[in-house]
Amino acid sequence: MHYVIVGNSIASVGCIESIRKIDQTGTISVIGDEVHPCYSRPLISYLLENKTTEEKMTYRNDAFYEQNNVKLMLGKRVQAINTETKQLSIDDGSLVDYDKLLIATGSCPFIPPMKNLESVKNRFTFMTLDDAKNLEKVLTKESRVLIIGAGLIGLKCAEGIRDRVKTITVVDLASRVLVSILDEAGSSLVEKKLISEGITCILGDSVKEFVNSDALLTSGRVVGFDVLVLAVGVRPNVSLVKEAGGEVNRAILIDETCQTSLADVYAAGDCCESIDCITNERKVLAILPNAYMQGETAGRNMAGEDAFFDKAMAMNAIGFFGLHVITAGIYQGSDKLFTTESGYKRLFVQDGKLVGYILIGDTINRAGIYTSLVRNKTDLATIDFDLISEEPLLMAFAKKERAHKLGDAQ
Amino acid sequence: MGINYLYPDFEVHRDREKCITCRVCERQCANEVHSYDAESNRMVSDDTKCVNCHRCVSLCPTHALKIVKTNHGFKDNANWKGDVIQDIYRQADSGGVLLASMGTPKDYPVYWDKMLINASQVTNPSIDPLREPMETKTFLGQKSSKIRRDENGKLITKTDPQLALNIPIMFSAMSYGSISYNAHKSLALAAQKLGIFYNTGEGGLHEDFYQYGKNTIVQVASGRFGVHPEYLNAGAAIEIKMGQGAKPGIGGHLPGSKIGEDISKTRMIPEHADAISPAPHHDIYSIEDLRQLVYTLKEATAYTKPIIVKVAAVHNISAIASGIARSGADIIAIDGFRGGTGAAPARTRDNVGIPIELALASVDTRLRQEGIRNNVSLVVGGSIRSSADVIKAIALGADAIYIATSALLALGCHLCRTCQSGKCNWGIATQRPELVKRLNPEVGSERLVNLITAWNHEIKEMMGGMGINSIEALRGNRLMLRGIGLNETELQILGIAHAGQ
Amino acid sequence: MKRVYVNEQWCLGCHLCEYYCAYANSGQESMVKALKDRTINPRIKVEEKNGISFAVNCRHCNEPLCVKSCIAGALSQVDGLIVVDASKCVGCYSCIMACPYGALMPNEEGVMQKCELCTTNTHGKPACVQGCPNKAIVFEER
Amino acid sequence: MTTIDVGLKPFDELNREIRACTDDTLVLNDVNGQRYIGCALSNKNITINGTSGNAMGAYLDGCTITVNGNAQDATGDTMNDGMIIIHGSCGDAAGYSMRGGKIFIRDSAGYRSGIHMKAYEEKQPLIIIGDRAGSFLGEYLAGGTIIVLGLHQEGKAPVGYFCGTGMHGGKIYLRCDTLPSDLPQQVSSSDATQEDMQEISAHLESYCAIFDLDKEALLASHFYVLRPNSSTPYKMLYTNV
Repeated sequence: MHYVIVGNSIASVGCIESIRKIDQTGTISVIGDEVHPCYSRPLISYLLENKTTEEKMTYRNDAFYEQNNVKLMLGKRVQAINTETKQLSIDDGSLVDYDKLLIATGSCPFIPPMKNLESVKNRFTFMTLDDAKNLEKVLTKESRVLIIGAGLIGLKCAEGIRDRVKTITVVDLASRVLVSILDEAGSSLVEKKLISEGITCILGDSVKEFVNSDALLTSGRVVGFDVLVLAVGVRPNVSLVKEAGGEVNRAILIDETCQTSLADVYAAGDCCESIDCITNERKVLAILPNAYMQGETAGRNMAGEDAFFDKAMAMNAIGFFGLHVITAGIYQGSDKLFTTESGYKRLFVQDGKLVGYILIGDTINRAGIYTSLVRNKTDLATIDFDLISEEPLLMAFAKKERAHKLGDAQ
Repeated sequence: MGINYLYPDFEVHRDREKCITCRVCERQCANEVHSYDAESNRMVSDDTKCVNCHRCVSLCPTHALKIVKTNHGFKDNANWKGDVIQDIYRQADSGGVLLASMGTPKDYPVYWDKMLINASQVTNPSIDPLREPMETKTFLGQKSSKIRRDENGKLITKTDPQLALNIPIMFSAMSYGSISYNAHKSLALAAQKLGIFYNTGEGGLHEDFYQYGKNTIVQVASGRFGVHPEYLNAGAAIEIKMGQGAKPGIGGHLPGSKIGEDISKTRMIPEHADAISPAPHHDIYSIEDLRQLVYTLKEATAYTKPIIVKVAAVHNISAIASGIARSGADIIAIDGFRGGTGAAPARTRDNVGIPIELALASVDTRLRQEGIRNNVSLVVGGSIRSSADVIKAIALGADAIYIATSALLALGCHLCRTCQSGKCNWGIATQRPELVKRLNPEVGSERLVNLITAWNHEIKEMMGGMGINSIEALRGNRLMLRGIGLNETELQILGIAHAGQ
Repeated sequence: MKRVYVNEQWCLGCHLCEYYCAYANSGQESMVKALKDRTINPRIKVEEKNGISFAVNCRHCNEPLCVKSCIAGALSQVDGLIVVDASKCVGCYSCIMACPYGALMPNEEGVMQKCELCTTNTHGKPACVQGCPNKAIVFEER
Repeated sequence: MTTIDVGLKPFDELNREIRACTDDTLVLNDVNGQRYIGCALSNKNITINGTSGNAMGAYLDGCTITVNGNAQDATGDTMNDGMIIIHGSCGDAAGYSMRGGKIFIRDSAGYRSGIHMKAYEEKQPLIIIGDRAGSFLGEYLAGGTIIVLGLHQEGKAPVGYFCGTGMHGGKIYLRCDTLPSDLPQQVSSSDATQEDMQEISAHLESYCAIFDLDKEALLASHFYVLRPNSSTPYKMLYTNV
């Protein structure tokens, strides 16, 4: 059995680890266009912040590929899938046979058209390790950095380079920061934090044109800058599957076994659309835990088991300058709000179930207990919801359930 | 407030260097001695509330605590001692009968400590219990003194009902009510594991504990709480309680405050009403009446279970025992005056009754003289503290012994003697759920099993030393004992020679 | 694998497990030196309310959501044991978001710490188990 | 139905026969004071012709024993359920510590009847004595009901000395015009209320039917009711060392 994985990130590791739990003899090949061993992309901001090092960024230890008997083909790009012959054409002209194939190609930065963008010399995206390294090379204590995009990537970038540069300005078309994961109050808290750390946020605005070292904004404002970071958004890398005739919407369509519409071709991670377990809608849930678990599920199915991943949901844990944010699920239904000294909590209840939450600051402790309520669709009538709303406690579960959670001690 | 005549007996000494303010002492003290002072970030203590139960000392992870008996006292007076004066103050304050618990703390002679055990030298060699079989199994019940044959001349081997004990030690009566559910469960589990018996006391048998019936002695006392045919048939034997060593001549009284739902159900009385056991059985005014109750119980259980009659050791105990031996009872249990209690009037506990050693010796002697020793087995209790006490009791004539205080100590009791408060920090003499849970029966039963197993090893070792390989051969073997520092009368009552003789 | 199991029936809410845990992971030889005048940050926490109490620490799940959610690869499952490589942790708190038991908590520096069954300190056997006065916490193979 | 001619049969032999009997109805003729009849029985009804011995129906757990004659001491000791009917008088300590069931005595009872009788939930013991009870009636009474009718007492208190000493539950109804002169401090007495009378009436229903008495005539007379002052009478007695 020859397993081939295209892409060498989190989904890929999940896939390798699950295959090897079942099949220790089949060959596994990983083809990736980056030359680095698997590392976690969200860490690049921490690298610039000196919270980690390139060595520590590797997602698994150095011996990982050897221990799992994985053939690594790095720095190579797959150009096409031939589902007839079950072959991949590689950019070096070679062909690679597969029995089971995982597409874990992730996504790439989306760059909207901006006038004179090409004239900007120090222009970067912020997705890959190489992006971060390239950015790092040009940063000086005197740099004025302009970041387009006040989403997760843009703001993490801001945090990562904050101590290396002179000024940072973040511009976003949206009227508030982190619009994809926070409500207004949450955005405002984070924005306040950013401002207090010396970051300028210009919201509800966009770049009309770049002129020399200035960005002219739609509002008429002019922002001078030396370095430009583009963090507007990402696009799933779907072309391989699409060209091979696989079903693709905004991203590759997979079922609960993580299989695409093509036989023996699976997909996992940021390049996929999966079914949100709360709304049952197809969504791109480009977050790391989903990538791992989809890769893992795909691997198990590729190795012959029947595995299902039906727990995909949005969730994010992120922090800026010590202000932590944890969110999950959807923000619908009735909500319960708690504000504390340094943060707040908002719980969303729909049809007697917790469907989402936003936690900021000192409310984040033990957030996973809330996540489990969302993920398991726990009927809130079976627990002490008033208690658990105050604080995530196992105490809120019925005695029997509690005992079960604690390991069924006699 | 008026004048406070009573000063703290104990002082809580906290080593500030060692205290890490973990507050375990505060959480564990039901008497609310310890508290945390946020302002100074220190633990503080209220000595007036301390009963010296050592719960805090035992759980303090840095050994920062000790409880010290105060050296503050009244002016020295050999006659009017401090506790005597304090008792007067208490009664002058309250007008109440002084209530106390556990065995008497007074300094009466302990005859166990004035007897020494023999060992073989040269002749009649000693036996190594590690190499050779050593029998500590014993049977309690009436032993026929005649060989009987049926009409065909065949031996009749059927005996009166017996209790078979793997080790001649049983847990004596403590009611559910006086001790907690978990304490009872610990005793029941341990009795089952050890092949011995525990005793319900006069509190009925909790429905959960019917499963331990084969190792249970059910008690019938003057209040008859929880007594019904199912109960009588649940145990391996039935004990009629006529008296208790700690409080001979008086009844029992579990205050309504301790009668919660579960106890109410087990005793079959309403919640929060006093459970009063009258001093006498109002249907027993004579040995003939006692015989009637013995036979009522035999009839109720179709003669399948031995009947124990338990009495307190009092002045004319040998005559009483002689009567009981003729009443049809199978076993006589005698409880010495140093025996424990969950609550008794202090004056009674400290002044009424006689030591079990003397009572046992005189009863065994009397029954032998009257030729009725085989009518009954003798079980004695009332402060048996070690395997040496067990050996001495058996050599004085006991078939088996009862322990209670020793068992409670194994469960964690620190003999603070405030059972009557219901705030036992060790989860033993309490019904408060948060305190009861402190005694995990798995832990408790294991400690009891350890204790009795250890004693059994020691018993075998001392028996081996005497050249005796069966507990039956030790029973009443007073040649194995010598008195030390005893006068003629004491030696004569004990039926032993003085050391050196 | 031997795991820590908690039985609330016997938990006294004494919190000793927390103190023994903090001590065990302090690297100090004396408990007094380790904990005196400090706010402890143990890897086992007692929940208590209305007379009920129980300790919660890592369950060492067979399918550990924390490991699968860790963005840094700092959490891993080694022979069943879930361990954290503190040097790799960047303090993103994804594991806090993922753990259904609320068993992970950051240390004073914001780096995640968790119960590793005292395999990574000198105590060898879980200190919470050894310190529990009532066998409410046991360390067993099940 | 099984009939046993008892005569001078030893009690243990008789009782073994009763236990072994598979019939649920037994008639014992010519009973001469054999003890422990019906002890702990729950599954058969017994009629005793003659005089039953001590501890008849002790621990009785749910059947009916009828004595056509007198009964001796300790009748219904610690009885749990069932019914004992005595067409005559009974000796001392009837219904001692009784928890459930009924004892109906047509004539008089000796000393110490109903001592420490107690009730628990649906178990509500009842003793009815037709004529007079001896001293110590209902001592330590903890629950249940005792009724003494004083049928031949002409309004005098139909009990001896120390009635209800130590009583801390239950009630005693006395049909009389004058109270006993030595009621102890734990007992409070009052005229039976209408509610009390209804209860008495209910209790007397089967008693009067069995013994062929005119219930209405009895109810027309005066009853006293004795109740305990407290369910925890000794609470204030003690102080801790």
